Amino acid sequence: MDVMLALALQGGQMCGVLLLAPLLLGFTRRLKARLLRRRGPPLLQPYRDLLKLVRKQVVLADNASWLFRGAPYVIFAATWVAAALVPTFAIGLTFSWIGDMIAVIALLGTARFLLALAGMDVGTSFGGIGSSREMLFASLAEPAMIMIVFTVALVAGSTQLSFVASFMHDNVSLRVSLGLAVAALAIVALAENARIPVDNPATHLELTMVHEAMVLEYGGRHLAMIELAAALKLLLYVSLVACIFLPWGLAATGSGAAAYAIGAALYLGKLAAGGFFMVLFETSIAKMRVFRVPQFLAAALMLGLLGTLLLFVSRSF
Amino acid sequence: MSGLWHKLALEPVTAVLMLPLAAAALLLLLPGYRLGARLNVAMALATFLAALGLLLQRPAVGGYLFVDDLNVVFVVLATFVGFTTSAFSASYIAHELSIGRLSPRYLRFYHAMYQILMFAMNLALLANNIGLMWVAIELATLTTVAMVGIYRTHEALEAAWKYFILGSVGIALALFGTILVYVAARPVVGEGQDAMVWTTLIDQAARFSPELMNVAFIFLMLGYGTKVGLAPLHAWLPDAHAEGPTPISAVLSGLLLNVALYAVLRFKMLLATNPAAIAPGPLMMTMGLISVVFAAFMLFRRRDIKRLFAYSSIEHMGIVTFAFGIGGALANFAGLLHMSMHSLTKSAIFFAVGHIAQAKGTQRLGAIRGLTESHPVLGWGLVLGVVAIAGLPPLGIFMSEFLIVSSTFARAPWLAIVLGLGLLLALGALMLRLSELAFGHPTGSTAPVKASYLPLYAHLALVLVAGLYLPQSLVTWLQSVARLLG
Amino acid sequence: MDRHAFDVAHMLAGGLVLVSFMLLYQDRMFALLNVFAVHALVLSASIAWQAYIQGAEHLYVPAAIALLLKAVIIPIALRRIVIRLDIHRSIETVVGVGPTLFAGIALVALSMVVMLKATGASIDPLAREDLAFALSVVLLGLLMMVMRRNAVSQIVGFMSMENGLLLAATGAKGMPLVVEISIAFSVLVAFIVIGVFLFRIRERFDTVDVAALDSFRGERR
Amino acid sequence: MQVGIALWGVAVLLASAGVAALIASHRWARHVGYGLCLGACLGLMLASGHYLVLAPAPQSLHLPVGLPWTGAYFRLDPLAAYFLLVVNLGGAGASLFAIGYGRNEPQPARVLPFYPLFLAAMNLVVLADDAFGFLLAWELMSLASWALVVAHHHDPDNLRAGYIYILMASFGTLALLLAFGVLAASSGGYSFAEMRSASPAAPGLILLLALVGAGSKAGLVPLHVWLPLAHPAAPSHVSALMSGVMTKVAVYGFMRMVFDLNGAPAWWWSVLVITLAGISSLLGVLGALMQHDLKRLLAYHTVENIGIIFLGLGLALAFSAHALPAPAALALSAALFHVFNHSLFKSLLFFGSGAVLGATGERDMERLGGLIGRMPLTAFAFLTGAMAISALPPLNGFVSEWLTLQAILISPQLPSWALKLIVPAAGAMLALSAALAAACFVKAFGVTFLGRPRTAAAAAARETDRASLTAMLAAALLCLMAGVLPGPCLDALAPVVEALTGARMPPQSWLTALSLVPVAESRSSYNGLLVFVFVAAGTLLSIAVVYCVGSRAVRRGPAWDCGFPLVSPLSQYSADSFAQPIRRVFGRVVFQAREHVEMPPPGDARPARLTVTLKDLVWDGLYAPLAAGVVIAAERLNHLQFLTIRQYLSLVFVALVGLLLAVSIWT
Repeated sequence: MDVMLALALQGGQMCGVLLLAPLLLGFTRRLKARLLRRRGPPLLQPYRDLLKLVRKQVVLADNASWLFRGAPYVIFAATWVAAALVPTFAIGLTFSWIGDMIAVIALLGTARFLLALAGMDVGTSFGGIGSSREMLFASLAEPAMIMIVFTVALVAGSTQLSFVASFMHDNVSLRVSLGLAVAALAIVALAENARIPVDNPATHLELTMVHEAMVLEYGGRHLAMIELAAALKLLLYVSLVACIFLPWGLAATGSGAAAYAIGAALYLGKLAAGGFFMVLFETSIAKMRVFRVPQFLAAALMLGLLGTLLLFVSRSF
Repeated sequence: MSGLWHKLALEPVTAVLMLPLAAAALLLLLPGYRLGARLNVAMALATFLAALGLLLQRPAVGGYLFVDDLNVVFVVLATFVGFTTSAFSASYIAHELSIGRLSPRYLRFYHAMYQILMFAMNLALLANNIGLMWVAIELATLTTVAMVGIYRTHEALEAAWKYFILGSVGIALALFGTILVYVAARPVVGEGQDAMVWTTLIDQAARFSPELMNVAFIFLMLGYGTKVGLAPLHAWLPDAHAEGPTPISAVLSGLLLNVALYAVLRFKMLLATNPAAIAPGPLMMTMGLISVVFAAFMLFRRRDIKRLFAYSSIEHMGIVTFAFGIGGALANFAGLLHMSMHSLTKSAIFFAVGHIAQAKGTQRLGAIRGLTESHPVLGWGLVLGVVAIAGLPPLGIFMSEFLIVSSTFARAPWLAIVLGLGLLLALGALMLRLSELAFGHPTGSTAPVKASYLPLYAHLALVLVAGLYLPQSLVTWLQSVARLLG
Repeated sequence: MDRHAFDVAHMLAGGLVLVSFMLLYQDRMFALLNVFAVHALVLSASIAWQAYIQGAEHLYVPAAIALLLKAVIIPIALRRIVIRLDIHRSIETVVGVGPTLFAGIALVALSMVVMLKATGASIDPLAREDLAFALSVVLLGLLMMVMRRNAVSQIVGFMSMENGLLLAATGAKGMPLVVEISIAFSVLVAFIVIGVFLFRIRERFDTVDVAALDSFRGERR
Repeated sequence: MQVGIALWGVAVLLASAGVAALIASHRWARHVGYGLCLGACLGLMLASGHYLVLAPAPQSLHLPVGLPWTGAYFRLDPLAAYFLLVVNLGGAGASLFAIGYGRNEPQPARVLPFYPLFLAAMNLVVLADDAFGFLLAWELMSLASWALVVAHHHDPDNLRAGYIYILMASFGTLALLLAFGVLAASSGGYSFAEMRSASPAAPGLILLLALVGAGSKAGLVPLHVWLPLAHPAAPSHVSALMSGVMTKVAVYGFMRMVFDLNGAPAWWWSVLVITLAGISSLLGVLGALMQHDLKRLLAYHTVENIGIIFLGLGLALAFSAHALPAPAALALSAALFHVFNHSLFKSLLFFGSGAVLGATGERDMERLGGLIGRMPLTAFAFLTGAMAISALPPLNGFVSEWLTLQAILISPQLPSWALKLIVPAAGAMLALSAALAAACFVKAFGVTFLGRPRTAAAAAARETDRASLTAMLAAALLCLMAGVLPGPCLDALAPVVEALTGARMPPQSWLTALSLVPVAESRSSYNGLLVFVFVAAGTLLSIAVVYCVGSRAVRRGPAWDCGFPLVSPLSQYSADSFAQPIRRVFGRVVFQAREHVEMPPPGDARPARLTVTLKDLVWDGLYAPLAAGVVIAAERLNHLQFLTIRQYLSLVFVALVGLLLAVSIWT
C-alpha cells in the first residue's frame, strides 16, 4: 500500500513541478511589470502561450537536421528529470536517490549542450553568437556550481539533496562558507536562467541576447518545449535555494497527509518569495556588457572556491 | 712445402695469419680486377673459417702468438666483418670502376692492401709480444693511410696526410709506453724476450713498480687512444672515413678501432692487477665521456654522410671505453657486447651508405632525400641501421646501453646522467638526419644501383637477433672474458 | 760497468737533448737539416756505445741504420726536395724562438721529475738517466712539431722524436725486437719523406705549407 | 594459463606484422592484416577478461629471451589484466575501423606492417615483468608509432612531428632506464619480482623519474608538446590507438613503477602529481579550444583527460600515504574507470574525425560544416563521443568524473596542509576543464557537422563504409553501457584496486537497481540506469503528448535572416569565432593571445584582416631555449672540425703534458 503512496507522491512531485513552472514564470513577469508601474500580463498567460505554440505549425529551415527536430524534447526531458530530483515539498521520495546535486547540474549541462548544438544547426550567425556566449558563461557557471556543491556537501557531509535538507534542518548554524555559497548560487542562478544582469529575457536585440539567440530559429511545438524547459530550470533553481538554505517545512518520509499539505503550502510561499526577491534584484540593476559577465561569474567561482577552501582548512568555518 | 701445408691446415693460428699474406701476394700479381675481387672474398672467407677453427682448437701459448678468451672474440669478429666487407667491396669496386673514380691498376694495389690490413689486424690481435703488437698496429696504420689516399683527390690526400702524421705521433707515444712497460718488467721478469711476453707480464704485473706503470699507461692510453679515435685525439678519424673508399671506412670503423681498443685493454689488465698503481678506470671514463658528448654535439653540423657516421663511431668508442673504464663483470660484459654490436651495425651502415653515395652520386646530406621511396631496400636498410646505432630496441645496442647506463647510475649517478644525455643528443642528431635522408620527396637520380644487399641485411639480422636472444654459450664465454678484464 | 762507461753514455744522451734544443733554435731550413744530421750522428754514437757496454752485437744494426739513413740519406733527400720545390727557406714559428726554448726547458724539467719519480731504486741508474733524457727528446720533438708551421720542419720534429724513442729502446738493457722496431720506424720515416715528395706533385699543390693544405679539408665548401 | 594465451596472442600479432609486410600492396592486404589484428585483440581481450572475472593468483612465465642471465619474465596480475583488456579493446576497435578506413590510405605498405607491431609492443609492455623486457617493449612501442607517424612522409610537418616525438620518447625512456637502474641496484636484479621484494634505496627519486618517463609518454603538461603534433600526423586509426590506448599504457607504466615496485608512498608525491594533473587538464582543454584542426583538438583533449586520470592517481597516492585505504580505493577506481572510458570515447572521436577526413579529405574545421545531413550515422556517433567526453550524464564520462569529485570530497581527512590547499584547487580545475571541454566539443561538433557546408568537399561528402560505422557505433554503445551500468564495471576493477591499495570499494553491482554508492548510502549515490530511463521516458512522453495535443504540420522555408539574405556560408560562426570569447577571457593570460585588426582606409577595396597571435608558453619557455642552446654549442664545437694538423697535434701535446703533470703531482 505504501509503495503506491510513495509512487503517487513521486508522481505528484513530478507533475507539480511541471504545472508550477509556468505559474512561477507568469508570477515573475506580472510582479516585474507591477514594480515598473505596469499592469503586466495575467498570471496564467504562460499557459496560454504554451498551448498556442503547441497548436501552431512548425516552420523548419531547409538544412535543419534530425538534431534540430529532436533536441527540444530531450532538453525538456533532461530539465524535467533534474527539476524532479530537487525536493520541493517532501524529502526522501522513492526516486530521490537516483541522482545527487552533481547529477542535477550535469543534467542541466546536457540540456545546455544540446540547446547550444541546436542553435548552431541551422547555420545562421545568430545561432553561433548565442551558442558561443552560452558556452562561455557555462564554462564559468558550471565550475562555480560544483564549488557550491562542494561547500554544501562538506558542511552537510553528503551530496544527496534529501540528506542535505534534513541536515540543514536539524543543526541550523550561520557559517561563513554557507554565506559565500548563497551569494555564489544567486549569481549562478541569474546567469543560468538568463535573467537581467547577464541576459535580458524580454528583448530580441541581436547584440545582447544569448539564450534567445539560440532558440531564434525554433517555432511551434519545439519552441513550446524549450520555453517549458526554461521555466522548469527557473523553478529548479528557486527550489534548490529553498531546499538547501530554507529547509523548514519539508515533510519527512512516511509522515501524515497534514505534513505534506504544510510542506506544499510552505513550498508555494518559498516560490513566491524567491520570485519576488529575484524580480526585486532584476529591476534594481541594469544589464551588464557581455564581457563584464565573465568577471561576474568568476566572482561566483572564487566565492565557491573560497568556501570550499575554508571548509578544507577547518571544519568549523 | 707439405710441412707448411700440414701446419696451415692443422694450425688455425698460422692459417689466420698466413692466408691473408698469401692472398696479398697473389692479388698483387693478378691483373683482372673481377678475379681479384672474387679471390679477395674467397680468401677472406677462408680466413674467417680458420678463425672459427680457433674456437675449437686453441694452440699452446707461444712466445710470439697466443690465443685466450679475450682475443678470440676479436679475431672471430674481425675476420667475419672482413669477409662481409670484402663481399661488399666487390660490388662497390665494380661501380667505382664503371664511373672511372678508380683505375684497374689501383685495384690490384687496393686488394693487396686490403689483405695486408687483415693480416696486420689478426697479427695485432694474436700477438703475445707487446712489441710485435706495436709493429702490427703500425703496419695496419700504414696500409689504411695508403688506402685512404687511393682516390687521389685533394681532400683524400689531405685526409691521408693528416691521418699519417697523427697516426705516427700516436704510434710513437705507444712505443714509448711499451718501452716503459719493458723497463718496469725487466727487474722482476728478467731481461730479454720474456719481459715483453704478455702472458708472463700479466702473472708478475703485481710486482712491477707502480709509478712507472702509471706513466707507461698514460703513454699507451694516448698512443693507442689516437688509434681508437677518442675525443682529443680523434681528428684523423672523420676525414679518413669520409674521403677513403667506403669498404675502408667500414673496416676502419668496424675493426681497426676495436683492435686499438683491444691493445688498450691488454695494458689496462696489466695495470688493474697492480693494486698500488692508480686505477686506470677514471682516465678511461673521462676520455670516454668527453668523446660521447663531443661527438654528439659534432653530429649536428655535419654535411657529409660518411663523416656523420664517423663521428657516430667516435661516440660509440667513447661509450665502450667508458664501460671498460667502470670495470666490474656487468660493465665489461656490456662493453664487449657493445663493441661487437657497434662494429656489426656500423659496417652495415657503411655498406648502405656506400651504395647510397653511388646511387645518388654525392655524399652531401643536403642532396639526398626520400631514400625509402627512390631506393626502398637501401633506404629501409639505412633506417634500420640508424635506428640500431641510435640505441633503439629491439636491436643489440639497446641491450648494451641499457646495461651500461643502468649499472653506472647506482654507482656514479652524475656520470650516468651525462652519458644518458650524450646518448640522447646523438640520437637527436642522427634521427634529424635520418628523417631528411630517408623520407620526403626523393631528389637526385632514382635509377636502381647494382648493389650487394646480403652483407647489409646479414649484419642487421645478426644485431636484431642479438638484441633479443643471446645464446647461452656466447654469454658464458663473454662473462668469463668480462671477469678476465677485471 | 765501470764509472767511465756510465759517464760516456750519460754525456751522449745529454748531448742528444742539447742538439734537440739546437733544433728548436734554428730558423733557417738548411741549418735545420744540418743540425738534424748532427742529431742522428749523436744518436748512432750513443746506440753504438750502448751496444759496446752491453755487449749486445745486434744493437750495432740500429746504430748503423741511424747513421746511414738518418744522418746522411734523409737530410740530403730533404735538402734536394727543398731546392727542387723551392719551399721558402725560412721557418715560421707559432710563438717565436724565445718562448719555445723556455717551454723546452719546462718540458725537460717535467720529464726529469716524472721519470726519476717513476723509476725508483729498483732500476739501474743508467737506464733511469737514459729514460729521462729520452722522454725529454720525445717531448722536445713533439714541441717542435706543434710550434712549427711548415711541413718539412714538422717532419724533422717527428724524426727527432723518433730518435728519442730509439735512445730509450737501446737504453733499456736487453730489450728484444729493438732491431725490428728501428727498422719499422725507418720504414715509417721513409714513407713520410716519400709522402712529402708525393704530395708535392706539381699540379696539386704549390707549397707544402701545412696551412695551404688545410684549405682542402672536406665539408669546407 | 591465461598468460600463455596472452603471449600466443602477441605472437599472432607479430606474425601478422610479418605477413602484412609481405602482402602490403595486395588488394586484400588490409582486410587480412587488420582482420588478423582484430582476431588477436579479441583473443587477448577474452583471456584478460576471463582472468579478471576469475581473479586467480598472479601467473608468471619465464622465457630465455632478453637479458642473458635474467631472461624475460611475463606476468599476468589484476593490474596487467585490466590494462590488457583496455589495450585490446581499443586495438580491436581500431582494427575494425581500419578495415574500412584503410582503403583511403595512400601508402598501405608503410602503415600495415607497423600497425600490428605497435599493438604487440603495447601488449608486451603490459605483460613484461622485468626491467629489460619492459623498456624494450616500451621503446619498441615508441619506434612503431614513430614509423606510423612518419608514414605520410611527404608532408614536412609530419616529419617534424615524428622527430620531436621520437626525441621526447627517448628522453622518457632514459628517465625510466635511470629509475630501473636505482631499483636494480637496491634489489640486485632486473626482474620486477626481485624489485618488489627489496625496498628501493631512493623511492622519491624513482617517483620523479617515473613521473618524467611515463608522464612524457602520457602527455603531462611540461612534457606534452609532442602529443598535439604526433597524434594528428598519424593515420586516423593509429591516432585513435596512440591517444586512446598508448597513453593508457603510459599510465600503466606509471602505476606499475609507483604503486607496485616503489613501496609505501611518501606524502609529498601526491602534491606533485596532483598539481601537474590539474595544470595538465586546464592547459589541455584551453589548448584544444584554440585549435581549428579537428585531430589536433582531440589530441589536446587527450592531455586534459590524462590530467583527470593522474588527478585520481594523485589522490590515491595521497590517501595511501596517510594510511586511508578505503578513500584510496575510491580514488584509484575513479582513475582506472576513467582510463577505460577515455580509451572508448577518444577512440570513437578519432574514428569520427577519420571518417570525416576520409569523406572530405579535410581536417580543418573551417573548411567543413553541414556534414550531419550527409553523414548522419557518423554524426550521431561523434555526438555520443562528444557528450561522453564532456562528462554529460547518461554517458560514461560523467560517471568517472562524478567518482573523482566524490574522492575529492573525502579528502579533507588528509592531514597535510599542502594537500588541504591543493586538492580543492585541483577540484576547481577539474570542474573548469570539464565545462570548457563541453564548450570545446560544442564548437567541434557544431562547426564540423552542423550548419551549411563551407567548401565543395564538405558538400560532396558521403557516409563512410560499414566497417568504420560498426566500429564507431559499437564504441558509442559501449560508452552508453558503461555510463548506464557503472556498477559491474567497478566490481571488475575491484581486484586491481585491492592489489594496489589493499582495500576495495563496497560491492556495487547487486545494490538496488544497480545504483553506484561509492562510500555510503547517506553520502552520495548515482543511478545511471534510472536517470537514462527517466530521461528517455520523459522524451517519449513529451513527444506523445505533443503528438496528440499539438499539430503535426511541418513547413520548410529559408532560415530567419533578419531581412538581408545570407548567401555565403562563411557568415556562419567558424571555429575561431566560436572560441573568440573564451580566448579573450582565458587566452590572454595562458597563451598571450593578442588580436590585431587591420582596417583598410575608407574607399580601399582591400579586405580587412584580423590576425590572432597565440604563443605556446611551454614551448617558448622550455624547449626553444634548450634547442637554441644545443645549436649554439654545436656551432661553436664545429670549429674543431676545421683546425690545422698542427693545432690537432697541440691537442695531443696538451693532453700528454697535462696527464704527465697530473701523475707527477698526485702519485
